Amino acid sequence: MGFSGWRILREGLTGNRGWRPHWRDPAPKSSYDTVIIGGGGHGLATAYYLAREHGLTDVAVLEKGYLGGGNVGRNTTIVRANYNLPGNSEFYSHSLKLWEGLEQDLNFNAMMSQRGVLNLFHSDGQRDYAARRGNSMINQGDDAVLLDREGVRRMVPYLDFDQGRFPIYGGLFHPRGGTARHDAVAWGYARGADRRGVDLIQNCAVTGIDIEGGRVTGVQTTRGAIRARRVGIVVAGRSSQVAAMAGMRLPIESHILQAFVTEGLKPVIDHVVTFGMGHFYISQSDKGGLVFGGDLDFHASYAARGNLPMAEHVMEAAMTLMPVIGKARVLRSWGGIMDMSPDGSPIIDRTEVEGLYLNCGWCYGGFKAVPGSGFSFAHLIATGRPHEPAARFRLDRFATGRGLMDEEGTGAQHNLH
Amino acid sequence: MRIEGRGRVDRGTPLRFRFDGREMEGFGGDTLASALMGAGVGVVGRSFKYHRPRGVLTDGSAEPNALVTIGDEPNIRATMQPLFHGLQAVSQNRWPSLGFDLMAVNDLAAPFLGAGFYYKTFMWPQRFWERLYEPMIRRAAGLGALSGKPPEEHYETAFAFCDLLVIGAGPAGLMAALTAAQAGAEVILCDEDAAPGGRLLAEVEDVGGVAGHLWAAGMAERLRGLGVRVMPRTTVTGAYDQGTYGALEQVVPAGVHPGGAPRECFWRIAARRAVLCTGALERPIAFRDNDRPGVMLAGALRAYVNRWGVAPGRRVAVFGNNDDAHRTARDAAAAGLKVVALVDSRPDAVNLAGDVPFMPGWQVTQAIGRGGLRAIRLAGPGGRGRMLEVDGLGVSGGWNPSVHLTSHMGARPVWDPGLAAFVPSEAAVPGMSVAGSARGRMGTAACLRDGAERGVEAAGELGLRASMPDLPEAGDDLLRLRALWAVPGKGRAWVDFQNDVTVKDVRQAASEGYGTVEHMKRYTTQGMATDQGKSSNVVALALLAQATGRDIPGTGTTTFRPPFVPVSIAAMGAGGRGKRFAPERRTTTDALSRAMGAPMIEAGLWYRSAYFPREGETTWRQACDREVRMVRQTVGVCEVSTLGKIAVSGPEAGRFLDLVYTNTMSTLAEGRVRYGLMLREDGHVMDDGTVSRLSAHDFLLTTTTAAAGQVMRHLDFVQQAYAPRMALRLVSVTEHWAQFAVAGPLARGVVDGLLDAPMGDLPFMGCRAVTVGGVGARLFRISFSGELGFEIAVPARYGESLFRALLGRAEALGGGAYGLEALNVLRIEKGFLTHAEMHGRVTAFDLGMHRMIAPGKDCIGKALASRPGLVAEDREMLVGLWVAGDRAPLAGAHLFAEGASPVSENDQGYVTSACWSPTLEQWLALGFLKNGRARQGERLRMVDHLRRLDVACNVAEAVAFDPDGGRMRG
Amino acid sequence: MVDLIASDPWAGLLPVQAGAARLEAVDPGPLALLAPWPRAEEAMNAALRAAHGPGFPAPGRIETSGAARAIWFGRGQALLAGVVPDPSLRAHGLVEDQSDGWVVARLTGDGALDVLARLVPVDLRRLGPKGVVRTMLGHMNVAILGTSGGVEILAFRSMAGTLAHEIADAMRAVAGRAALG
Amino acid sequence: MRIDCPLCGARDRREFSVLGDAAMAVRPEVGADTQTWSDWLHLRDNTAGRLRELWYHEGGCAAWLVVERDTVSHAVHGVSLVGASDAD
Repeated sequence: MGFSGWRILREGLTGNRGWRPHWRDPAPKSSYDTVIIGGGGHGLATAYYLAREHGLTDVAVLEKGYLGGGNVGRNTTIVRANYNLPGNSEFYSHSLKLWEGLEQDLNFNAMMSQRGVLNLFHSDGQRDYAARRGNSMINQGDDAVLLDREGVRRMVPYLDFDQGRFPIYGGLFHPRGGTARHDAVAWGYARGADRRGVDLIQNCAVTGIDIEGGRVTGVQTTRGAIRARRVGIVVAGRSSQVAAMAGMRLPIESHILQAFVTEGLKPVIDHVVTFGMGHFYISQSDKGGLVFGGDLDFHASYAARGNLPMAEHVMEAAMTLMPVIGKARVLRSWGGIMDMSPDGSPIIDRTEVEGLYLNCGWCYGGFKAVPGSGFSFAHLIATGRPHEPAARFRLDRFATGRGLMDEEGTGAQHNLH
Repeated sequence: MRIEGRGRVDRGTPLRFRFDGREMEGFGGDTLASALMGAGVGVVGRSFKYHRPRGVLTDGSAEPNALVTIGDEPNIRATMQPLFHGLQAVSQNRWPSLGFDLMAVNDLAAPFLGAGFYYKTFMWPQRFWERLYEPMIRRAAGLGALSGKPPEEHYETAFAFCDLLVIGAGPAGLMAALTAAQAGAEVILCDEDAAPGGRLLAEVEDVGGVAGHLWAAGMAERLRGLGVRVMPRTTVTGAYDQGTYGALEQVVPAGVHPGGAPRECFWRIAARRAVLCTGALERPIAFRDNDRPGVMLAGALRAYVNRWGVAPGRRVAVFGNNDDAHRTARDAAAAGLKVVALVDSRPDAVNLAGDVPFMPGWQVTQAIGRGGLRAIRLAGPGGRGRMLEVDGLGVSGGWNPSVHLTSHMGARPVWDPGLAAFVPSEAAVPGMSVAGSARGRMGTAACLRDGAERGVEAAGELGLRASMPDLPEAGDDLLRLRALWAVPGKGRAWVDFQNDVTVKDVRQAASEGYGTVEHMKRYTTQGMATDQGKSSNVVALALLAQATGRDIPGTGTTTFRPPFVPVSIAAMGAGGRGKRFAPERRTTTDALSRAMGAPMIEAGLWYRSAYFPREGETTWRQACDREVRMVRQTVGVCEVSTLGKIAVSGPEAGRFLDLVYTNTMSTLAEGRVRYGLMLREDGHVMDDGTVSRLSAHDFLLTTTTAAAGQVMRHLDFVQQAYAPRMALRLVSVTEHWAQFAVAGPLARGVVDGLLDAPMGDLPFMGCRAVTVGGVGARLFRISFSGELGFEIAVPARYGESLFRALLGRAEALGGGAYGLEALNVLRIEKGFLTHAEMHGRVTAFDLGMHRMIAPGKDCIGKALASRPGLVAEDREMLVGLWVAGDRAPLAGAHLFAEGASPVSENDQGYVTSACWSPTLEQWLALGFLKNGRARQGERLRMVDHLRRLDVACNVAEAVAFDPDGGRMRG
Repeated sequence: MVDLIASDPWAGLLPVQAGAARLEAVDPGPLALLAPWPRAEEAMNAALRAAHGPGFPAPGRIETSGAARAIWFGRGQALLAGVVPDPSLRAHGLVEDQSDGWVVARLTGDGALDVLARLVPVDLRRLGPKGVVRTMLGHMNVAILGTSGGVEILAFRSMAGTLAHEIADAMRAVAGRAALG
Repeated sequence: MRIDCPLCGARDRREFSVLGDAAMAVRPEVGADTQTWSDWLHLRDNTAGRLRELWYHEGGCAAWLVVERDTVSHAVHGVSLVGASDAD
């Protein structure tokens, strides 16, 4: 069933009785060519691109809960390609291009809105690094504009330019960045994959990975054994546990990242704005809620909930940067479980088990990566060769020290990001 | 409409207020909602999507409809807003007026705006989304508007501690608090209302022989006497780990200027135990147009009649599926209202309301009256139908225990089929128990008993001996009910009032495959409005269960996340207002430097002088160039107290330092200073600095300003974890010492003249204890400028005085003060490093310092610094860059081979620091270049797209000036 | 010989009076950090007693003898206040002058605990005159010492301005609440 | 969240910073090969359940602590000082 304004009109005039499920609810078959473990944004996108780009449709996505129930459903919806280092730079650039045609590709309105991402800086040193990053973005073919204080003031006059603790020196603006409706991304990919023949199987937890002679042969699940020639693990938040089923230890720690949304308000914030002196980023959703977040709680956690000190810290950043939102009220907070890698950058790679592929370590940047991650992971699984824009997301970079991607410069080891 | 002789408002205190400009009158004790109802106002707001006119639905914080703007605060619940004289409230989400809202056209288009319609359209043509559709949607969406100004009032956060936190001051909460307090526990009792009593405030019911609300007020007094901290207007918003609770106190209502007091306070309460006594929230029944103004929850209608003496009209009906609805009919009739019908969907129900028309087995099928309820349509047994004229309808679909806080830590409530509601699971929040109707004990007597029992239990867990108190006599009505979620029939029936989610929307979501509760909620937006689904979640879940052919527990549960009620950013973030986000650190010469006209710039938490302008200088460059030349030619003085200073003392201090620095420190001679490099365990550079050996056992480390905190944490870790047996201890002495660099060819004279005894032949990289004016001081011969340099440290109280003395002497010799800008130029000329270069991703190898990793010993980071990727030839290495011509190089520019196009594949490196060198009369830069050490002399292209720079530069040694270091050694 | 003049870290910021609370500067005299080396704790304790009177304090405690106060200051650390540390102590651990590193303010009056409840995440109601806590005030590391009639707050000298400002702010808010009645 | 510091008593989360898995408290033998070091620094069991972690009472007594904490429930099961037998 194709979606369009006409379709809505027709259904509206006939009592909305013609709508059909956006995806089937199939029982798992006993065997697939390829099994993707994880029905989140990345897993669904992987399945979609396996079918669309590589013609692989004998594919099942196994989801232990409901589709899109992980981090794709609990984030701050920011999309951007404003990285500095080789590896991240080309990958996110590719991902952003996929975002730009996503709705038409999926026939599903994910409300991608390129309202621009503004990163503020508050010292000469921060400006120099912002410039370096902006130049990397342009080198990569993406867009960036360096604004001085007055330029920032013209764009976002509601910031506190005078009383805040850290003065605003300027900002790096990324016009093509923006936001998207997070759930819709998962649903759009799910519907697209389903329409191409992929089986999306919910309430199906993987309990074991079958390996014979160094080769993956299938998975054990709560809904029975499933044979597969190829298995992709893409389960942010449970990566270590699933990898352990294949005898692997990963360079991953699981951490909690909180986010917040306020009651609906008439438009006040048009861009995505980030604060350079504290982890704080904010945008306003189409429904009017201010959506914002901050840094990790910093302690390892599998509980999708945060604690007050970080929540308060985020609110404090809001109050020093843009006290005009002081009387907005926080309606809901939530937490996502982040796969934190040592250098803050992801992993898309083969494993030592033939036919077993790994996609993890997206830290707190996974949402914007969804299209690119799915595309590159599908390429790796289908062809056995890394997709060029993701070729640096190697698992062995920590052991060799080659190609570490520590964007923040806080250290290529755990708990420093 | 006011009901004479009813309610507990203070009729002796009339209060004038305005709503949308119209002046009205209410009374002391009114809420804005009750005052509006008393003044005959039926329509108080508009719904989110269809802009349907709405009246008050509830009498509490779950209100989805009656949201107004008061002063500069949007989205104030009229049901929670105390009335005061002069209050001005304005309705929201309508244009041009509440009565005539153009956006109500959406309601006519409702067949096309069902669940998830926007996911299926607005995609063509592609560019129209951002240019047309989305801006349109954004303007239409949202509720109230922010004022565009920062809050004028003070907000605060605070901490409180107790043995037992009792959440809710209804019958259960009061008894729990009493029991525990009598046993000697320290108790905090919070309630969102200004008065204690909870549901008793809304009832006509005796407790212990007196009216319930009076009994509650008496209890609160008694509790205060027992030392209980009673916190009215304080809503517990979240349950967090280890007994931490968040709570929002409304100190003064919206619209009242609090003077010096805060408007709100966000409390963090640490409680050893807690009892949740939050009662229950009534839920509606869905039927056609059940959102008409005048249709409200039955318990709310009863509260308006009993507590505030108001009603939506004189002719009312009550529609319920349970016994409690009968009380509303009874009380309404007792108050003199005309009760047209008590409609009970249960055919076998028995009238408990007395002399009112009773219609068992009937259901209300439609509410009629767009701008205010005029009539209801009913369907009865055997297909009979009726229509009744009414101007108020109370609806009760049953009561949901307020389990919200029990799910904040991940636990899910469990389905109680008898109540047709969710009740808390056991031990949902460690240390918290639940009492009263919050766990499904619905009658007043049951609540009193349950509260007391939970109080005894909590006291026991606290190690106190409590005994059951005498329970006051009270009624104990059972809540008998038979579930009814939606009345069958045509038309739209509302589930989520604010977000305009109807029964059809829930069913459509199910038919489109969004059959899990999370999918349904996200697809329809049910439960996402400002009430967070307090009145709609269970109904929606039940409808979803029906639509998907499952039972309710098999369909899912409702979960809630903090906060229980919305919390203003100003309250929770009060600690960050203005400059409070981070402490300010001021050096000893801060005031003096400002007085000298020096602009101050942030360096971490510190403020440092950028430069010291002199007359005639109009740009920072002029001052900076002069200060650089001054240091190179005569002498300059600069405060460097912000660098971290750490004392390490003990017989094994040297051994310890060997572990944390790449180079060997244990061999350092007394009275000597050595440059040191510190790695992180991942083999990258953490920081650099100097190590001075003051005596056999005493070392003094310096760190960069930026990394001082990180290094201290790291050293504490290494000492406590890796060297707990070594005889040494360490402490930061940054704050004790004020330190000044004195640099330039004439530096010796400036310093020597101040010392009580001449320094003699203090060698380069030497240090010693000295006295200045009889004050113990430390003198180091080190240089970050490349000139003959000293740093002299005195106890901080003398810092400003010493600075003045140094300046006096320097100025006499043609020198003076210099700031951070000149300091930066001086060090770039010398190729010395700051965190512009040590940016976290560089190795000692990149800096050309790999030989500083001493081969004969272990150190932090050594093993992993040897990974092949960290010592590869193609790594970006530190180089100097000389730019010809008059274009300034820019830090942040990238490097390319000459003739190569400036794109990622050709990227060869980047610039980290750049300056005009007045010494060399040359633009200089430092940067990192692939295999840079092997590329000396190569000509490169330096490109900064952002600032349109594209210049040629030559690769050089990082040290541009005085490469042999003769000047600083001399 | 140059004559160095001591400057006042509070520079006119104190005293502050608001409602029932008062904040004023305190001159604590000499301050020195003592940190015995591992396995030298007992020797340090004995040397401290011999030289100045007080023993090395247990966690959270203050030992007082004459002008000398030994204030527990963290893991394996004490701050010796009021006397210049005897050189004999140096045989057993680190001894560092901190006289100018910390500023001390005294908060007194009926509202003092209410004021601190706005700023400090620790229950100070039972902090007796021999008690000390290491904690935070706002975002600053502090030590809070119980005294009769109030508390003494130790903070970094460079943060004296922020400390005075934060406490004064909270004092005014507490007084403002009291004024609401 | 509150952590029971052995020296200071129960304190709010905001006074602490955290370094993660307590494996970091014991470095590999000097001379161990790079792979051993890399595994030590990078690979984690990342336990969903009881985990021994390193915490620093940075806003308090400056003690480094080993905290045994459940990463699913956040329950704290024990706290001790790093290097306790020797340092205090």
